[in-house]
Amino acid sequence: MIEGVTLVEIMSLTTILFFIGVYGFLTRTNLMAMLMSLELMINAEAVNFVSINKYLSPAILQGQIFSLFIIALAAAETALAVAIILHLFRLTNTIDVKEVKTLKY
Amino acid sequence: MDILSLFVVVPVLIVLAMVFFAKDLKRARIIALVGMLVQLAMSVNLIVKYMAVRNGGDHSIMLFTRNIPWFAEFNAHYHIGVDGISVLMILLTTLIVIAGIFVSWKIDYLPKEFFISLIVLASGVYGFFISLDLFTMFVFYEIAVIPMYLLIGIWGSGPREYAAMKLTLMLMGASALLLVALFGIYFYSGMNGQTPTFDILELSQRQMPFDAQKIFFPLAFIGFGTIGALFPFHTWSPDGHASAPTAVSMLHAGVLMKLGGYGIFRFAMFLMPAGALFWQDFFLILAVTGVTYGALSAIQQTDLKYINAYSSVSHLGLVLFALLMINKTAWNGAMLQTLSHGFITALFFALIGMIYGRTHVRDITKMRGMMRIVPFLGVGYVIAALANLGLPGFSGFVSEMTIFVGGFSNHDLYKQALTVLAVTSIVVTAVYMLRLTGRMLFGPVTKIYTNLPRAFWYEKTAIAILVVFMTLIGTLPFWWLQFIEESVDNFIKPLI
Amino acid sequence: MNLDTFMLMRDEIVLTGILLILLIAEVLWSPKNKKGLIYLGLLLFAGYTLQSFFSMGTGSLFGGSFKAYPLVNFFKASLAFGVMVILLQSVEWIKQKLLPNDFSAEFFILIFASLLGINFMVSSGDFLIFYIGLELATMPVIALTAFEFYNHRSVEAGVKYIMLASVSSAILLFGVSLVYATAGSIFFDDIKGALQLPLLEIIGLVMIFTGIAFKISLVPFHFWAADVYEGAPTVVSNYLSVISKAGAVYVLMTLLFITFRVFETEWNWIMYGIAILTMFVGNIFALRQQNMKRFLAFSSIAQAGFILLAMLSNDQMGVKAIIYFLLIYIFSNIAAFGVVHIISLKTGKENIDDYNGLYTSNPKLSLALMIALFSLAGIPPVSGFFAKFFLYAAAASKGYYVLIFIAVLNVTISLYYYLLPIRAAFLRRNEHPIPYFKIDIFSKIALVIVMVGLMVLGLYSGVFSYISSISNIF
Amino acid sequence: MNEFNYVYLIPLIPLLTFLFLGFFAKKIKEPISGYIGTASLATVFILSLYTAYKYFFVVGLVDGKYQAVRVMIKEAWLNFTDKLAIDVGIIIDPISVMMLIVVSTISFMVHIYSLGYMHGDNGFSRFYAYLSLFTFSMLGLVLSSNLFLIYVFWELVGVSSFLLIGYYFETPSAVAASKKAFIVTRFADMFFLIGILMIGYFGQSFDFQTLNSEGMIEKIGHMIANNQIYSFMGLSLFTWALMLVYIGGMGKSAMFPLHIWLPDAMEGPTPVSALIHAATMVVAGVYLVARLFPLYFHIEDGYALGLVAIVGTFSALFAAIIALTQEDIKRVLAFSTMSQIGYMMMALGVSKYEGHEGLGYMAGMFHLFTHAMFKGLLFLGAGAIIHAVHSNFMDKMGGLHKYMPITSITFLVAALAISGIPPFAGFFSKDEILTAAYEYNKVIWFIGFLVAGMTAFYMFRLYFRIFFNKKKEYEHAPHDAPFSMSFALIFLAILATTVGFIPFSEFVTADRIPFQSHIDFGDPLVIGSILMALFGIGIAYIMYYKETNYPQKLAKTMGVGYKWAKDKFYMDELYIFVTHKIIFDRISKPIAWFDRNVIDGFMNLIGLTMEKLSDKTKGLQSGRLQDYAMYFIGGVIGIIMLVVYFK
Repeated sequence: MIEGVTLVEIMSLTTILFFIGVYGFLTRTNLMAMLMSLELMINAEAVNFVSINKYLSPAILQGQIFSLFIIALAAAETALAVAIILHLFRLTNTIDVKEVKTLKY
Repeated sequence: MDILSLFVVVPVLIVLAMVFFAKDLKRARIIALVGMLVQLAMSVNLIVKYMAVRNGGDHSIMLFTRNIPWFAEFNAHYHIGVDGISVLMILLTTLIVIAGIFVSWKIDYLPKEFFISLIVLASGVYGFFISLDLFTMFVFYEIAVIPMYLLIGIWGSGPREYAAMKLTLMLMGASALLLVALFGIYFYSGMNGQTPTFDILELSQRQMPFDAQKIFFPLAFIGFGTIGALFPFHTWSPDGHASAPTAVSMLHAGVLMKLGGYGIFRFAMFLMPAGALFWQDFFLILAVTGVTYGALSAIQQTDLKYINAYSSVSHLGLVLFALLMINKTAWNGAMLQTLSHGFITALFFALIGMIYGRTHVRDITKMRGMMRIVPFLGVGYVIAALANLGLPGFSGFVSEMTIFVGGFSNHDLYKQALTVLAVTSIVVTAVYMLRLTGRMLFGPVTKIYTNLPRAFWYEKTAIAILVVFMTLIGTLPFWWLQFIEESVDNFIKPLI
Repeated sequence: MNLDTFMLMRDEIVLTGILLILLIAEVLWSPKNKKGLIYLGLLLFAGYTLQSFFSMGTGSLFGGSFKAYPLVNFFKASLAFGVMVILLQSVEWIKQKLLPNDFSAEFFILIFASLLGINFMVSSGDFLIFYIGLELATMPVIALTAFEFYNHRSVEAGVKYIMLASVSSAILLFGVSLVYATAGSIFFDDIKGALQLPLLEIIGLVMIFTGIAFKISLVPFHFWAADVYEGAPTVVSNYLSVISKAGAVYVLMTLLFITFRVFETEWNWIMYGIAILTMFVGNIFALRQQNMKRFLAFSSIAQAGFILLAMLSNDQMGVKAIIYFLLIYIFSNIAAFGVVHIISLKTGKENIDDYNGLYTSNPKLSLALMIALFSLAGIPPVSGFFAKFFLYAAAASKGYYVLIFIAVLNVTISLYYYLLPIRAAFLRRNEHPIPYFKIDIFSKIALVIVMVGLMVLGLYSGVFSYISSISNIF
Repeated sequence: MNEFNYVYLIPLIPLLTFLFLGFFAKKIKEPISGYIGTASLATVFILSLYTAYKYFFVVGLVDGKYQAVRVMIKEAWLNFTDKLAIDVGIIIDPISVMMLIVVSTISFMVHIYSLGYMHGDNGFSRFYAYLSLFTFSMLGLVLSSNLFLIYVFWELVGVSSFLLIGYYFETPSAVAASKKAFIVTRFADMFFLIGILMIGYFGQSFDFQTLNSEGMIEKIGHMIANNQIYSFMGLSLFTWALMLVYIGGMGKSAMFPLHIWLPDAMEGPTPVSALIHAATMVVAGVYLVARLFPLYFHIEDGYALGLVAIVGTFSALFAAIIALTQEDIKRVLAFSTMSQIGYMMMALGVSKYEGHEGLGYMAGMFHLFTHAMFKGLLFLGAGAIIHAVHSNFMDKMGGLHKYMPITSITFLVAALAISGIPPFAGFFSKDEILTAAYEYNKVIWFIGFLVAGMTAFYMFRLYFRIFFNKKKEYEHAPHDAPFSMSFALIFLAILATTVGFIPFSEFVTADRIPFQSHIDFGDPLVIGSILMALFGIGIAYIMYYKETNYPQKLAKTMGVGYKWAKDKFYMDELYIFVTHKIIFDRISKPIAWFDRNVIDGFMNLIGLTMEKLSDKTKGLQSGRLQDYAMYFIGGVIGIIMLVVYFK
């Protein structure tokens, strides 16, 4: 609960953050950068949960716990993604997403 | 085990026996033949029992019924039973399959698989003819259709893959329409808070709303009509027949295409009488078009099988035509025609197969004087041709005449005029049949074919079976009609 | 809460136990004879599968976060059974490809973990468990997708999968947060009562739906599927197309039918459109595929479209139809993929043309392929027919005749391409077909099991009756 | 009446013979099968005679009227409705008994004759089987008690004719002729069938006795009067039905314009031509009209009967003109047959119903009877000639009288008979026809009169050119036919001379009540027709007895007319044009094309479209991750928009 700041404002912020992530994901050509955009999206949600919890139902900590799990899972996801991207790099010497198109049609 | 289920079970047993014991052609065909002879014995037994029960005064609409819940939650039952028409259809099926086995006596490529597919197909047909439940019916219908793909695709000739694919897709597309109609019937039967049902006897007691019938009848009609070569959904049939191996053409044209008319008779019209009356005039035009159109197309064909395929379009068009005329006489005729065409066309395809097996040509312009070279087959062909063009003494005559009289006894000038149109087909039929015999059987012998082998015993057997029954229908129509009439009486009730 | 109630999640506990045992065994096992580890994994999982069929009762745990009821128990058992068959099929592959790299135990662990995730997902009573389950179900499979890390295609599939899966789960999460904001709870039961359907909530619901739709590969969220199925090892594609999809379908079903039931009217026509789109796109794309795996991927997309038919019914009829269909679908798809897998493993050939004349050299395998494809196409007496029939029935019960009509037309289209491999195997005559090879015993068992299943499940209505009897989840 | 219960044996015996010979055609050697066939026909012949005797002299005449006797064999053989059915039954009345005699006599003679004629042919047994089949069908036809049953045998007769014309099935022209015969008659049969359907619909019966009964005629008349039967072009449909039935008869009886098959049918063995295409089958149309005569006469004042008269008269003239010019002896006979049948039709057409007014009917039947004898004889004679000369053409013949006296004399008898010279049979019947026609319409009479002269002319043209005229060189010296053939010739010659004295009107009349009729030689009509015949013979004698150049001169003078007549007025060409150019090329071919390309093409198009669509859309699955993500996000947003918009 931050004085003077309403939930709407926070959620607007997170929504903007989320869509920045989406935009980044759609436009970056570097896989790592895309991964970072993904982090943005997920973080926006984490913030969402915490703030919604705090503002609307502070008695039950559902949202906050949720965001903890989100952080943990995001980390796992990123780790896995990086691992796979590394393999890709080893095989093709590039992490440009535009080059990832062997499988198509 | 009741005597009807055996008709489905025995083929399955044959298939199993084949899987385990048929190592080569010899054993495969023996197993198939013995199995089908058992079926024949059962068919005859069924007829005898049927007559006994009927003579005993049992006039219920279906006999030997058995009703086992299948998907009980869905109220889908395995409900079987027979009336006169199904009894005859079963006999027809059995005979044609037996003839088919004889015709395929020397099949060389994958014989075991061939007979298995053939018998699976047959079991589907049997199931279709005995089912009294739309669900059961549909299951058997599809079982009957699918082996065609393999049979044509593997053992066919010419563009067999294309033909097989086309046939399967068109028939399956048609069955798709049928399925929609099926659901319509099913769910509308539950309108008044009753449990929805697939059981046709029960369904006939319930009134389906007229608006629903209007929608679902054409679906069912086209669905069944496609397999009955309804114009313009018949194009699978020429290609399919042309490519199919002999026994398959026989079975297909002889039995499988009959599912169409039978289905319309047994299910579509019976359950949706108001829809049938509403659509009658429209579909009549299609049917009559099919009759004349098929016949006229046949004139131009030079491939034996195409001729016969178009002839089937024409003759089965008559079945649909008769069914749409909606009176007892026409329906009697439709059922007779169904039987009659079964034997005639099977005979045709058998002969075509035998001739093709010798000459490797099906083009009638390329062979002449076959009568001199293979007299037995030649005579058979002449008989088939004469029967096909409706010569008295053979089955074609009685059935077609019944249809025409039936069509004409409608008190409606429109239908009478259409009947007259349909009658013209008898001339056109004569034209193409005689053109065929004249070109192929008669005339001076084509040199390269002078040393062809004469008919073998198994070929003669196959032909004899078919000719005998064709003649039996043609000379003793009253015997066959006694089965048909009572059944038609029951099934036409909702319509008139 | 006492210990007994914990037995409601016996499945999960046992599976976790197996996971741990395998982890430990992996460490302790003598490096020379890792083969034993495979059998251990199989054996343990067989035990799990067996126990999963014994009923576990009804109830909920953790204040409603975890729910168990007969249908979900049955569903889990079916999934376990499916995984068991997939494992049997993969033994040979593990031996050939994974054992040399000493990855065999990891394979089991990852698969089990994923299954565990799905189990949690389908049993979840709130969005948290659901989300965790979803991620747990997804991430091990992504790892498996890229398991052949020396293979460019496999890795590419992995990249595509993880990036898109992350996006989808991010969107799902965003949706969950919106629903949380409007309903004030993440528990399904609470949400159900609190739904008011303001705009925000609808947006949230749509986002949640898309997250799940991604897993089911509904159009237009399906694009990953074909690429990933093709790139991933066949066993993994199999798992993806069957188990993970089935799990997601189940969740979607419970969410739509129970939690978001108020939303029904708005939903139905969206589902209507998506169903048509999915069927058409799946079919149209499948038409021209040469690669069997890719082909099956599109086929499974189309199948997902059919499932939506029953989703429209929104009642017990739909539940029965969906569960029954999923069960049959598991069998049919596993069978199809199984055959593809065996051939691909033995000969490295995956294209339809390579199958030309297969029947002459490998009749039994071809037969299995045929039955599997017939089942997928819905041709009696193979059980796929009955499964599809009930799907249509479910839609028809609500009067969606036009939709059924479109669906059956699609079945006809699909029949065309399902017949293509059959055509290759049976109709085409080939001088040099794929030579005869012996199938390993495990794959054989697996194939026999699914074949028997395919033939029996439809003709024998007991299974359907059982499903009906437990299908009242409302 | 049970006296006639045995009559079913009459058609049954030939049927059994056919089946026996048909099945064992291979096994039975040449003379045996002939003997079997002949023996069975002998039985039939005797039975027929017995029946005739019994009917006409013992039981038939009750209260001064010949009663029709019906023997039911199988009721409702093919049941259509409660009222309509094909009952297999035998009707015995004057005309059927008369036909019985005709058919069995000629058939018996042909059987005997063929023993010699077909000697050495390798299809000998097959030939006899076919003959038996034909005899069965023809006997069945004449005995049928049911309109539909007559159609049954009508078709069977047609098919036996088809088989016999195409007996030499390795000769393309024979095959073509058989096909033509069958299809043309089939075409006519179609109208017949439609007519039957209409009669059945309006009359609610197919049974002859019911149809011909007064009650029925009254009922139909009532319906027409009350407009209960639609009318078309001013005529009620029932009249149309009768006309359609008559078209069926026209087909079988080779009336213009459906006659084109008959000349070609001469491709068959000559005994067959004698049996089928001269004496029996071709008069089926006449018989049919006679059978339904009460209906024809009474319904709408006999309008349909007028058509019969006109068609008959025209055909008589038309065929006679063509016959004047033909070179092939069998074709001359064929056209002569057509002409004579036209005569019979004319006779029926001009007839009234009751008593002496029904003279035409009686005369027509009488002519049918006598014609069968002398035309059969002519054909058998022609067969003997062809047998001897190995050619059909007159210019290959000449001076044969010396070589073949028996043939020549019997031929002369027949020619005199057909020309209507007393006391030969043809005179009596022809004369009565002309008398009847005179009473009806002078124009018709005059045409008939003219035709009588033409007939005499072309018959003697034929006779003189074959047996006298210039002697030709023959490879083998022609000689009279063997005994079996000569026997038949002589037997028929005797009949042709004597049957004219039968008091026919005491047996066969329209209302079945006998009356007296006798020829008055003082009547100018009679004298006129005799003179006309003699005139024709005289011209023929002048032109052809010796070789002269009159014929060429005459042909030149006639110019185009001669050529047209010789080319049969191009009827064949017209038919070929209509069938091949119009029906085959303009209707059938486009339909076949339409089927293959449009209808089938449409089905294929669906498939092609799918494949095209599949190919065109493959770009969607571009393989690019970000595209996929884009679609994904787009999908989400799109759905949200839709939901929001529609909510």
